[in-house]
Amino acid sequence: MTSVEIKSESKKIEDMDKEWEPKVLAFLCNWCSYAGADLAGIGRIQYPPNIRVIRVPCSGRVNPFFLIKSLQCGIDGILVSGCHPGECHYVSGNLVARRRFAVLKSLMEYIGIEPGRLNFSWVSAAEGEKFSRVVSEVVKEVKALGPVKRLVKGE
Amino acid sequence: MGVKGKESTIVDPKIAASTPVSSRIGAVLVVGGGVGGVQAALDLAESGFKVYIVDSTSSIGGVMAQLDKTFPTNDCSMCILSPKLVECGRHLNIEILTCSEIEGITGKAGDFKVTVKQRPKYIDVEKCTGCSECAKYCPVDAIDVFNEGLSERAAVYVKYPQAVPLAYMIDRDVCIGCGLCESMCLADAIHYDDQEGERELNVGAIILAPGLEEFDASIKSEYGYGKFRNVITSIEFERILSASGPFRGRVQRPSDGEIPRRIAFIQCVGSRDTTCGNSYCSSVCCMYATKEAVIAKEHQKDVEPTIFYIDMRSYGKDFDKYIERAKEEYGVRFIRCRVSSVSEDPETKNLRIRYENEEGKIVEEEFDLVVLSVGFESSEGIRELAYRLDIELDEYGFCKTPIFHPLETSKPGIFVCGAFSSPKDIPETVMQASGAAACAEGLLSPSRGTLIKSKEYPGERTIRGQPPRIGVFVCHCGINIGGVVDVPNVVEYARTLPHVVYSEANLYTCSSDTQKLIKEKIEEYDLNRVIVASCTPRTHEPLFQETIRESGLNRYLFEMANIRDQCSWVHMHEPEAATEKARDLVRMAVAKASKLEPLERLSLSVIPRGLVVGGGLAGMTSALALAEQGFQVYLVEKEKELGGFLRHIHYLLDGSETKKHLEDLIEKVQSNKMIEIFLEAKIEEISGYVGNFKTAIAIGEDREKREVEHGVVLVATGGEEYHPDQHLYGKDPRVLTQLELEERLSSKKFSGEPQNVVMIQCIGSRDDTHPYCSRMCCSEAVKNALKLKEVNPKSEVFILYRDIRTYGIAEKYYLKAREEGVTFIRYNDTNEPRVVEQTSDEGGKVLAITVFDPTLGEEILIEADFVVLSAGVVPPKANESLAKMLKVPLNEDGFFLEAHVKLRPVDFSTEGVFVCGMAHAPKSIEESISQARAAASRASTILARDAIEAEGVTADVNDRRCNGCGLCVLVCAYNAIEIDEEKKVAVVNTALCKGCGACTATCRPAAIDLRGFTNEQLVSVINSF
Amino acid sequence: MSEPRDQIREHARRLLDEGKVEVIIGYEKGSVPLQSTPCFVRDADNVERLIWDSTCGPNLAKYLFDREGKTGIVAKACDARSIVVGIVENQIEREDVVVIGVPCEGVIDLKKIDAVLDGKEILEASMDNDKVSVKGDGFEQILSKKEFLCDSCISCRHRNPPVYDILAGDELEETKESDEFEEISKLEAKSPEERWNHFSKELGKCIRCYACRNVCPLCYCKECFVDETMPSWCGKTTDLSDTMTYHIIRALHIAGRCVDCGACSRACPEDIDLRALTKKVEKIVRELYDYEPGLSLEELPVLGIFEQDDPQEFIK
Amino acid sequence: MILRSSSNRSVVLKMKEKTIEKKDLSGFIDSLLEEYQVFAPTIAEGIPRFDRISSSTQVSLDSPKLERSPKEVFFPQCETLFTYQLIDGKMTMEEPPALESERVLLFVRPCDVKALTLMDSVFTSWEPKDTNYLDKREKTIIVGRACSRPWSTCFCTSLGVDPFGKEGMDLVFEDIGDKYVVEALTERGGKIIDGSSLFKDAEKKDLENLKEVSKKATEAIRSELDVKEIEKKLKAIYDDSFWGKVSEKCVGCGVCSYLCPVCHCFDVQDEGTELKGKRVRIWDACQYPIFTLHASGHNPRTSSRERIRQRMMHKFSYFIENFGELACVGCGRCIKGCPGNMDIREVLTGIMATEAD
Repeated sequence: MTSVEIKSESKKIEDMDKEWEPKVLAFLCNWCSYAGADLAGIGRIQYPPNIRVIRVPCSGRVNPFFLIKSLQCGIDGILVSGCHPGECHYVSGNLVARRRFAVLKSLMEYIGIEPGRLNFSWVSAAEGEKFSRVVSEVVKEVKALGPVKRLVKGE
Repeated sequence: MGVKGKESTIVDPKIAASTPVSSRIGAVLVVGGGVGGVQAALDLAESGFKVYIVDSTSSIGGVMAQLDKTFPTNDCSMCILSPKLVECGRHLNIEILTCSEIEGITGKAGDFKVTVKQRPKYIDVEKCTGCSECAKYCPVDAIDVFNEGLSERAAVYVKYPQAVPLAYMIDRDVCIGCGLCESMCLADAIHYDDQEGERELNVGAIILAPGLEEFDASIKSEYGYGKFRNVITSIEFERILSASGPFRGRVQRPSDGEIPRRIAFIQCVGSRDTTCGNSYCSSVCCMYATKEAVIAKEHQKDVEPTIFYIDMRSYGKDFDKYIERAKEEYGVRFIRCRVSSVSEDPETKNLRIRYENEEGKIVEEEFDLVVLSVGFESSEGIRELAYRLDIELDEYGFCKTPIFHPLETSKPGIFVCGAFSSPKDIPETVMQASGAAACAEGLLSPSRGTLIKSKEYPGERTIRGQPPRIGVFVCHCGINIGGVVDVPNVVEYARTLPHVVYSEANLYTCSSDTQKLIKEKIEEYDLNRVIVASCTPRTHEPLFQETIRESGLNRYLFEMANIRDQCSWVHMHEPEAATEKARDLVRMAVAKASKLEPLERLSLSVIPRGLVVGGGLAGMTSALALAEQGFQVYLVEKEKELGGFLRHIHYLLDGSETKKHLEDLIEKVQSNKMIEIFLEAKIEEISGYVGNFKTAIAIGEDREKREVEHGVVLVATGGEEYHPDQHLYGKDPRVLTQLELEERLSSKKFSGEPQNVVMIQCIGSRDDTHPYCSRMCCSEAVKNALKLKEVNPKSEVFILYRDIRTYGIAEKYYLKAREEGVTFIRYNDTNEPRVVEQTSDEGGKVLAITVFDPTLGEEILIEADFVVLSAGVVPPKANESLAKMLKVPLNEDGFFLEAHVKLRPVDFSTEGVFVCGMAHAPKSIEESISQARAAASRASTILARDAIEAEGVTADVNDRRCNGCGLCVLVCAYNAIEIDEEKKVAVVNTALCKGCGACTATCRPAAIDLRGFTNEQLVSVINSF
Repeated sequence: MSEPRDQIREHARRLLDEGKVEVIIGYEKGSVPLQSTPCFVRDADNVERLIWDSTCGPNLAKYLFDREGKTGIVAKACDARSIVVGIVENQIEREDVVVIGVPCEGVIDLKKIDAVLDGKEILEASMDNDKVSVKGDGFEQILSKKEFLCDSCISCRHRNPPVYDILAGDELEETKESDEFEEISKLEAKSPEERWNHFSKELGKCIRCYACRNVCPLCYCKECFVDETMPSWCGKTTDLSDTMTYHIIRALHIAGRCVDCGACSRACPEDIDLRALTKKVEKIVRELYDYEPGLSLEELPVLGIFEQDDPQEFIK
Repeated sequence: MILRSSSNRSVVLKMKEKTIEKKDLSGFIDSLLEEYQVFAPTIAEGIPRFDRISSSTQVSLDSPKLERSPKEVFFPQCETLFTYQLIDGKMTMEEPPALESERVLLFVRPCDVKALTLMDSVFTSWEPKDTNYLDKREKTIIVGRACSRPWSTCFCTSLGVDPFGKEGMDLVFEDIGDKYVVEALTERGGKIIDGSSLFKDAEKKDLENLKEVSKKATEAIRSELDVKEIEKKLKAIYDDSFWGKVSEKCVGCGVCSYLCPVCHCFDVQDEGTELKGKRVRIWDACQYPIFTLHASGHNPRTSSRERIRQRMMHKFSYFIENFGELACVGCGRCIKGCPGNMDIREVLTGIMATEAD
């Protein structure tokens, strides 16, 4: 075994003992929320490491399908974050997105997807603090829900 | 001369008297390679001039390269500077001469011959790869100057890891001549017999950006610097904080390497101090000390920082908010006092600070580490330079500049920027640098483009049909990433991912040696996609894109994984989870990269005209600066006359009048054929994009319509005086604003009796609704107080203030005011002065001001004939609609928000739009002029080109899938999509498309996709998580 | 006043005779009792094939999409609303269509009748205004039509076509007898888990034949997302996750567009309660944006526009 | 134990008829369950279909609707061909295992068994044989049931399918009222009733009853079509305007193909990522517009005209060319399933009535 293999092997063993940690995927708009996330970094504002970020130009770029696909892939929680209304770098991408997400969220909850799975926020480039707070909240909530089962595609 | 027409665009008589237009040299010499010099060089080179940078040290970067973080955003200094240094280093039209000094100069503006002496480096810069093998084997331990002597280096060394140029040199003072390095160097770069060289440069203009020196703290012997090991300077502490510093970012003290818990910062060391001759304020120390306190606290949770200060001079944009955060969130303790002495406990090496607190009590407190916030000062070297160039210095040894020409030295054709003309922070320096560039561009515009070479990229490799071959470069970022994330593990893991054929770790992936290395690996492994796992693409993507372009790869075949800002920095205490996350992020980047395709950038023609919004000082200055460069300008002013805020300023701090200057300026603008002025004009609509804007203007009372086309927009909408609603203003005629007072003073209405005047500072500033400092009111109050004293020395003037913020050389006038008997009484926000009307002892109605005097410890009552409110500056309401039309942001306070507060102070994220003057934030006349010229310089980098490239990230329609339903047309905020009624499909105007992707996510059959963020790429990333 | 059927035939004959249209799309008697089938009449002599009764379920608007030339179409209110959406979405040229609107009291749901017959096969059937009589091997039954209407017809709020060129039959009074969203509210009242189980069971029946999509006039995409590759939006097997994804996305795609014609439910060979989804998105859009599709040619697609103060309680 | 390949499946043994009381049927089924995987008509979520059962109580022989064809027992709607996974940079692939035990498929109508034999032609008469299909087919004992209750849409007899035909069955159950006449047609068929005390030798009266029932059922089929030499007719009218008219109401869904016991077109899809995933095959339908969409974007069958024609040509012309038989057994499922009530009988009548231009 190489050192890496040993490490990953011992990691697996550790994993079994560790409590379950949710996987959270975030779609962040480049201009506000991604910058806000960077700002949290610059400010060394700590938040749970469960989150992985996909950078998109605008929250308006986020196709509702991406969220459904994420659930299918077994991602426990999803966050979409964009600029506050009126602050969109692309004028109104976030406002178009807002309607789209409102319908999506209602429909998904109606079908039985737990409300905490799909999350939306407005985080500006100046809100590193808020970004970390939102992430912490989402992770906490998703953790309480437990691993995603509904809509997850089997092997 | 037969070129009269052209000549008329030249406005400066000094310049007009210089070399004939036809023989001006299209090259500029920049002296000093700090951030100012670098910015000036880049602006000039981008707008068509050959540039030489001369730096006395072995690489460019200056002081900023030594800093850990920058205020108020806490951006990593190196991280934001490094891309600019690299850009400079690789720019085809910038030549960097290191270890060089100016020897002499001949000629005149437009045609100088400058002799430059180059000290030997003993290593061939061209051959050196920066591999560091020589240093590894060098047996010598010498003091590392870059780390302020806190660590050691070899005799053969490079200034810092990201240095540009990244070439080693030998310090012959300590070199023992053993020859080890020569035998180790595979590049055969070492030449012990290197000789001093000389170059003669022929340039049309010179920009001086040598900066200033730090004050020698040992002069202030009462603080014990040089005697007590744990008394250090702020720049030393900066190195301590730096991840690439002597302690790798661990907060340690020099005496024993222990973590200092109690850290004291002593302000104004070598500033505001007549005892050492430096009566000026160094302008930046309050902010950097607070920043260092905050960063120290971030590095080490239990640190308790205390800042001993006189006045908190956080006058810049968003600075006060930073101070508040430092107090509230980080618990930084601020103590207002002057420290009288520091003594050392010989046992513990701890330090005792003795100071008089606000109540006048002597207090002693013990600290583990004392940081002296040293100011700037001139130096022998700077004086020497000034002598050689024959330029005048002021009483402090700073470059002398007229207030209305803050970028011009006493010698035509030689311009100045940065701290050399007075202490200033990075954004001010950057603004001045761009402004100085504009001055040079104006002088040399006929010769633009005569001496430059254009960059030839290798032909783009065709990768169509080739399977992805991905290279992954994982950055340690010193210890920024490597200290938390197990980088070797990530590198190993990357290798197991599909299509990854190469992966490696770098200490700094952004350094120029790594760029070279990336190019080598692209070649060696035939890579067709490159991933860098390091910091944020928002700052570093362009740098790496450029690198792969130089290897013949389309720049869009690049992807970043942000494992620092969004991983190691925010999961500092969970190294395992952070490593796991870094692996995931790399895997996701690989998933995206394997689907990346080359993208084309549309070439857009440029209309070589500018639109300047606002006819105040900044607007007129920038309009002139553009006109000087030969660009036509439309100047739009909402009032019936030009002049703006400056019409209400009648004299300056030094007492000189402004009227003549303003009249001159207006005259120049009005007579300039390149400038078309629209008065009483309102902008109704702005459409288009960089290089091709179209603006509808309604002019005059009749709202006459005019449509103009232009390539850039300069926002110079200015500021307005806050209209107070407190302290009886508007109710009692004796309550005035400073501008109203100034009006009366200048129209001689105050000539008679001595008056009792009370000035109250921070009216409409630093309060809940205006949580920012208006920056100018303190100087304004001092100026008017002096004037009152001048009119009648018997007048009693009281200035009730919170912090006196006469930064820079304005401090001189504050001192003068004190000397002339102006009384300064400090109040704080919990104890604001109260103004009431009451009957005086004589029976008349007087204004009575009650204020708590902290030195007396009691409330005092002042009777006044006049109360003058130092009303702040507020942004014009119209900023909102203009911002919407231009699609640029405003900050919380309603001022325009620039692209980056440190390094892009006049740019917006939206290309082709720039900001200057008080539209950006409250500022002084000099600052407005500098920034206005800066905006012109930045604009000229666009206007000087025939064409610019549009973004590659744009929407793309698949006709086969498109139903032509028009939903995309509806959601597009830029009117970039139309339906082709013939074919019944959507058509995207790539020039208008901003690449937001709203259409893409709206399209049901996914017929419209966003290049660079395609559905396939994003789904692939989701799938890979 | 003559019967709507006769009026339809008369208008059809005239339109064809006068050359106003090339074809009339209407209904004719189907090959199975109580089923009608779409009928394309090009020759005025054939207008007698056209019928109008409670078996005229299929949404004929489907046939207007992607059709060239002047077309006359028999349209119930829901069909007419689909046509309106088609015009708004640039799929149908208003001037190419002559809408013969027919006020409609609802069409019967054959599945409901089959259910009460318990396996007995109808071999013959006839209808009058309120009754349906069915005959088969050894049985004859008379049923009350009202009880066997499609669910979408029971909750119908728009019985008169909002847009038409010719109206065949008299306008009907609109009714609001029952709660349009009653079934949806019942589901909403359940726990997320119960709802999840309900939809898993219902959508789990799907055999991915796409009859629901293909009969829907608003599913006019040249290439449906489900058929697309690069990326593949959703797996094409009957895997529950993929099947649900297909139905969720389809519901999102018709959000703010669906006029509740019921065609998808009727077409489904597995009797999936598709309206539980389509009616829900209708309700969401109604509640959030106070919008009903297909009522006016001036409307804009509700999910392509926005208001500054749109509801956003769900956004942190 | 499997001794024979499908090619000698048609060898019909003549054995003595037996009978079983209807009340004993469940006992028989339960005994089968002890040894075999048993598939039988059952009702799942309101839809009658062939499905694996675990108890005789699940069997539904008198469902109110015509059950789905049993083709999915051999040719499932979705079938994994292999899975793959990238582990530490290495790719591994795995095929699903073959069936471990023998299966019994109960009570298949003669038309559906006929349809199975037609699918055999497609999947097993050419090399390479379709191993996924073959494995299931070889390991399944087919128990037929004579069709004594035809539906109004049935037209099997017009296509030469006998509601009491036994071709392709291993064993057949024929309903004569309170009991079934049971006839083993192959050794395998005999094997599953051998030794069961529930089966008695058939009496003469039973066989007479059977004749009567059979005659009645055949007469009950109302639809009569003449499709003589249809393959020639189709060739002649290939370009006729008939296709434009007949196809006009087709909306292009897959109901007819999915319900058809003979339709066997499939699509192969890869699911997953570059790290792991699987290759599956799923039913496809020739009426889908994208059925023939090429990767280039070209589509040779752009409208329902070409697609309906293809469907008819395939079933009534090309299949005869390839295998000498029609690819339709007249079950009528497509007629009832079509949302536009497109009736294949009418299409066939139309074809036969069209004179070539």
